[in-house]
Amino acid sequence: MKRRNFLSYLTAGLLALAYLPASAQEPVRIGLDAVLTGPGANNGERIREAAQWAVDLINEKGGVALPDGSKRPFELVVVDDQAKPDVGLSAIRRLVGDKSIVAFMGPDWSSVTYPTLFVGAEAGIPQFTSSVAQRITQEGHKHIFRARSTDTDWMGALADYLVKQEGKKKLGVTYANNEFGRSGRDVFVRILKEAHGLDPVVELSYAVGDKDFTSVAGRMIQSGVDVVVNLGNQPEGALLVKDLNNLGFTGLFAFNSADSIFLDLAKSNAEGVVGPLSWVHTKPDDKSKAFNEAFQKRFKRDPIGHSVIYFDAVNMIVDAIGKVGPSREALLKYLKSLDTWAGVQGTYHPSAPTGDMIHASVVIRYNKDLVPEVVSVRD
Amino acid sequence: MTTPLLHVADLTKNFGGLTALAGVHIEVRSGTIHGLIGPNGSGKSTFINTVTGVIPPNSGQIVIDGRNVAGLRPNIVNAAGIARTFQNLRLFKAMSVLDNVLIGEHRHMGYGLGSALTMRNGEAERHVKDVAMGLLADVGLAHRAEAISGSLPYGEQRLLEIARALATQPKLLMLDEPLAGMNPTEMDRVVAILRRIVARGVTILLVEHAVRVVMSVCDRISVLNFGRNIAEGSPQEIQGNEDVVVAYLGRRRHVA
Amino acid sequence: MFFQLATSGIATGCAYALIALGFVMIWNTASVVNFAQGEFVVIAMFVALTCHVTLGWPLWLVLPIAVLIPALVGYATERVVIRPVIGAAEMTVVTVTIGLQIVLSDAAKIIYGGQPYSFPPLIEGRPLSILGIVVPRQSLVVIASMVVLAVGLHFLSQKTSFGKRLRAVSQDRETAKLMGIDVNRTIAEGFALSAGIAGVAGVLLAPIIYVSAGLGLPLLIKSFIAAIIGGFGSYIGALIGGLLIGVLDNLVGFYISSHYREVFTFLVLILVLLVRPQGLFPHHR
Amino acid sequence: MSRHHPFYLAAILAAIVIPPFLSDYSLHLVIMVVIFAILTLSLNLISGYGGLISLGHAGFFLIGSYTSALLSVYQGWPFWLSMPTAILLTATSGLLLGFPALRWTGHFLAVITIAFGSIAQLLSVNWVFLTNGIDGVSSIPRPPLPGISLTSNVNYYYFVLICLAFIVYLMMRLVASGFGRALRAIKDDETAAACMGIDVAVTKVSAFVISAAIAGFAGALYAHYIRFLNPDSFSLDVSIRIFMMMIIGGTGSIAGSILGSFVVYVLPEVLRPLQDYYYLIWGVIVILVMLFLPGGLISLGSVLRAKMAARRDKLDPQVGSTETLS
Repeated sequence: MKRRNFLSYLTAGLLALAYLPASAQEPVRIGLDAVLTGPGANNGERIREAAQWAVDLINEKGGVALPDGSKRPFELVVVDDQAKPDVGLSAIRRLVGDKSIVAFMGPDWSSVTYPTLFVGAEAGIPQFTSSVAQRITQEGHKHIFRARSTDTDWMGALADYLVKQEGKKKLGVTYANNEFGRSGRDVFVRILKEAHGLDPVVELSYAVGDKDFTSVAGRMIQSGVDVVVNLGNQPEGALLVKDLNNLGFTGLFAFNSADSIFLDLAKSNAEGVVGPLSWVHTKPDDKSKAFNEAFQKRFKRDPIGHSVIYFDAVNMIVDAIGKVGPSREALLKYLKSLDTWAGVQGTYHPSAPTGDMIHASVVIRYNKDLVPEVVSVRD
Repeated sequence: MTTPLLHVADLTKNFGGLTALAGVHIEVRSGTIHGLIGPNGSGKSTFINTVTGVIPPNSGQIVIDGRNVAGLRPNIVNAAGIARTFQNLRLFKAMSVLDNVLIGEHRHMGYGLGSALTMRNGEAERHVKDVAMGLLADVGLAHRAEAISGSLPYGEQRLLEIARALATQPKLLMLDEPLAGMNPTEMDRVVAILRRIVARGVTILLVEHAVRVVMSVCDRISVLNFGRNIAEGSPQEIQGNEDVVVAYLGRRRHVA
Repeated sequence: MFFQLATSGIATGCAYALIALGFVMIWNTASVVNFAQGEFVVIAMFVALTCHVTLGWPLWLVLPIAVLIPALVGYATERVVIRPVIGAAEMTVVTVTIGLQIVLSDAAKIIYGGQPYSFPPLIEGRPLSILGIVVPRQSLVVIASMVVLAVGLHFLSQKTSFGKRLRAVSQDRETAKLMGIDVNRTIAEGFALSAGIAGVAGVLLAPIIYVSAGLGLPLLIKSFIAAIIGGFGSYIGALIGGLLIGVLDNLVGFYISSHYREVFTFLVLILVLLVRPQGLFPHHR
Repeated sequence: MSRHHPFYLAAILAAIVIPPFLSDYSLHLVIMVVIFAILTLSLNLISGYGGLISLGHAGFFLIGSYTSALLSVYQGWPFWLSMPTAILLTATSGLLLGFPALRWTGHFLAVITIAFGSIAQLLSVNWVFLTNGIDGVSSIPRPPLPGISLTSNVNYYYFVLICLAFIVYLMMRLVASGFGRALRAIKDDETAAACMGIDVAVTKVSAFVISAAIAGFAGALYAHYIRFLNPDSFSLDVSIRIFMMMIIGGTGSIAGSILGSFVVYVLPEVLRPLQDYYYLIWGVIVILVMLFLPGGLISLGSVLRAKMAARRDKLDPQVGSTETLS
């Protein structure tokens, strides 16, 4: 008796793995991979809630409309990559392995997106990412769509604003020692040189998770810069601007993720902070206003850039399914031929060969009552 | 007489202010059973721990077979030919009886790490196991070879410690109160084993409280008190020695 | 600039010191290395956040609660999870506390999400400038409370019966049992006290940095190192070790490079263990 | 011995027969399980048999992966040259941890190994000139094998399975040899072991060197499988995961380490439908196993047998330690 149950017990375990993603054919499903556990999970929840909200709105209208006019329920399959390449690989393989998933979104962290690109490419499944690293769209993958503007778009706007409108000459650059911080710094320094012939007076990097920024702030003040351009994530940015103010820094603080998470952390220190973003909820155009109100009503707080990225991505997929039906090849072919698609964030160009389909960006400045005013817009 | 197998000269050890050993000297002749007795706290265990290198001495010489091993690590002292048992039993409780003895033979394994990996140690392992079984048979534990050493009754654990110490093929075997907590029949069994060991050419230093047994078994006896030698000689000389009696029984009061 | 770095380093250092103190207390009484000590800090932070920010209760009410709840969690931890494995092999005990760390940190994430929250300073107002050094008011609060707590704990352990029981158990559990001390209850109370101290550290630290579910493990490792540098087992050592780590972190960040801050903390640990393994303040019970 | 226990034969059979039928996703899982099994076996040598806690084995894993990756990507070395070099280099780094292990045990050694693992990871981030820092190392080639292309995952699975089999054989030989016995004696009572002639220093240091070498080997296998490395995959929680695999499986048991790797790596995936709660439940499982089954899952068999025997004979259960099978 004992031998049989052990054998069956183990084989069943392994076989269950093979047929894990068995699923009813009925609903139309799309996938989402985000960071839900471990450090770096701060954007993860915001991404999932926005994507799920978009899916719920579609289901409220009866589900996904197919070309033949019928409607099928819409389902979002969420997986967690914990911001680690090997976990990301198994998460994305899980999505791509499930034949009922016609398209998927994510990852957000470039360090997970880059090594797992080949999985989506081999399966020919449309993949929408919010990662910023340049190389993601430089290696000729045909299935990737970047649903947000990247450093190149933002840094141009920021450099022009700081040098032209604010007339600043002595800039100091600080950046987080991760992919996001590193690529932001490389692009900003390059564009500052090309567009304005300037070099940063001093450059400093800090580790993700650092808690005390007195030393970084001290070095910046000592070098006499009148603008500190910080490239990194919200927690470290908030702590840095607080220490700069505490130590009596009177210059301008520019930051490339000055969204509502940053605002909630920095509170009064956010006043006067300037920052490029792919999108901000106070963007004056009607679509942004409508989205902002609906989001406020639903979640009782401001949406961040990631909210609109994934909201637009879900709706773009739904529109495409409406035209060519829920099949990976058809969707990919259709999207690659679609020149423009108007989203909340701006006008997307899915047919862009590299996959960089949107360049809309804004530069904001937090006024006295900590509302991000839009000081320059690019589409 | 031949030069002594073990020659310990002015061995001192103090823990902070407390002097445990103050210039102890002992000579053990090879092929004999040398007794070491003394009241509680006289420094007997410290003596064994310093000689075997478990505790480094402050000063002094420990010469075994012409080689001074004072202050060296226990495994080097063991390699020089000194093996020991422990007052409060330090067997490898999680390992089998046989494995405990095999550990003793570690230095005489006859094969290194390399050959262990390439299957060439099979023959050496068999030989080592036979020797171990032989030693277990000598102390009457052969039938317990596969048992976990922690599960053996107290008396048998004592015997296992002796077998394990012998497995290191020592010249000198130091026994730290091997008879403690034993009934007379068990004592006689151990004494018989000790005699067989000496007959096979292994010298024994017996640290023991059971003075009656020490007197009957040992060829020479040294007596320690408060970390100093107070007497050395044959059992008869020791019995008559005034200082020894005082150390044990206290001064004789002259009743007026 | 040196003093500026040192003073702000002391503020964070105090928090490491308090966590290290609680850590060492558990080691002394129950010889358990508690990997979940950092999570008690996080619990206090979130309790304070909910009561003060969301519910808007006044500080004088929120602070005691924010210290009491981790203490209760500490007591419950000992009763449910630690007591059964007290005598077991060290590896089993370490694994149980690692499991506890996973449970507590993930529970916090499920309830409060992954993103960081800010916590208003305990005392409003611009930072003071003393002798040219800018000292945020919160740092003064932290330093003051640590001094008060250190003195209070010293008083508690020397004078009160609970303190004596705690010391007896930490010196020798078996003999304490023979002397009629309810060892299990004392250890549970020791856990509660050390979790409470971690709670105080949490409440003090929240305004300086931020509140987030993922803070537990990084804080633990820093205070583990602080405890060892100070001389594992000695309370004063834990306090000084914590301050040292806080100040060192800043100085290295400024004078050498902010890349190698963390590497230096680890190198200091290894240096101390090589040169003075018993730590700066050899352990005296 | 119980090694011929039907459970083992079933497991070996399943490991050989089933994988070709698995989906890409499950195949990735089992390949990672095998790689982590080798890692856990390396940790088991020093913690399971030697009683020395190490929470820094991700450091060795990192050194092995990066050495082999950097040599093959930037120097063009073939796998059969870069892998042995990776093993050699990691083995020497094992010396770094071997010597502190002489002086400290228990939680002291735990924190030193945490420091070692963290320094290794921090250096892999900061030494951009060597490791390309955060951007990592990409397009690491699969090992060339005459006649068989290892680019297909199924073939690579069998390749790592054979490597695991070799390591298991190696471990069995080590444990059964005098060296293995000496290690276990040191764990039981270091002073007694020394008095019995065991050179404790040499044994401990060589245990660390061998353990590091095997971990380096697993690192090379991982690098050439996943073909992209960056410092994030060698963080402290990876070291904790390896430690968990050994403990949950059963310390001091070869089968335990392999079973532990399977359970610890696959369980979060199986629990995935629980969405947010899977990590919390995983923590609870760890605590429960430790409270009720300190000998790990592998001792489930002997613990149940002991209970049944006790109930059947109505006697006090025979006092035997739950010493695991091998």
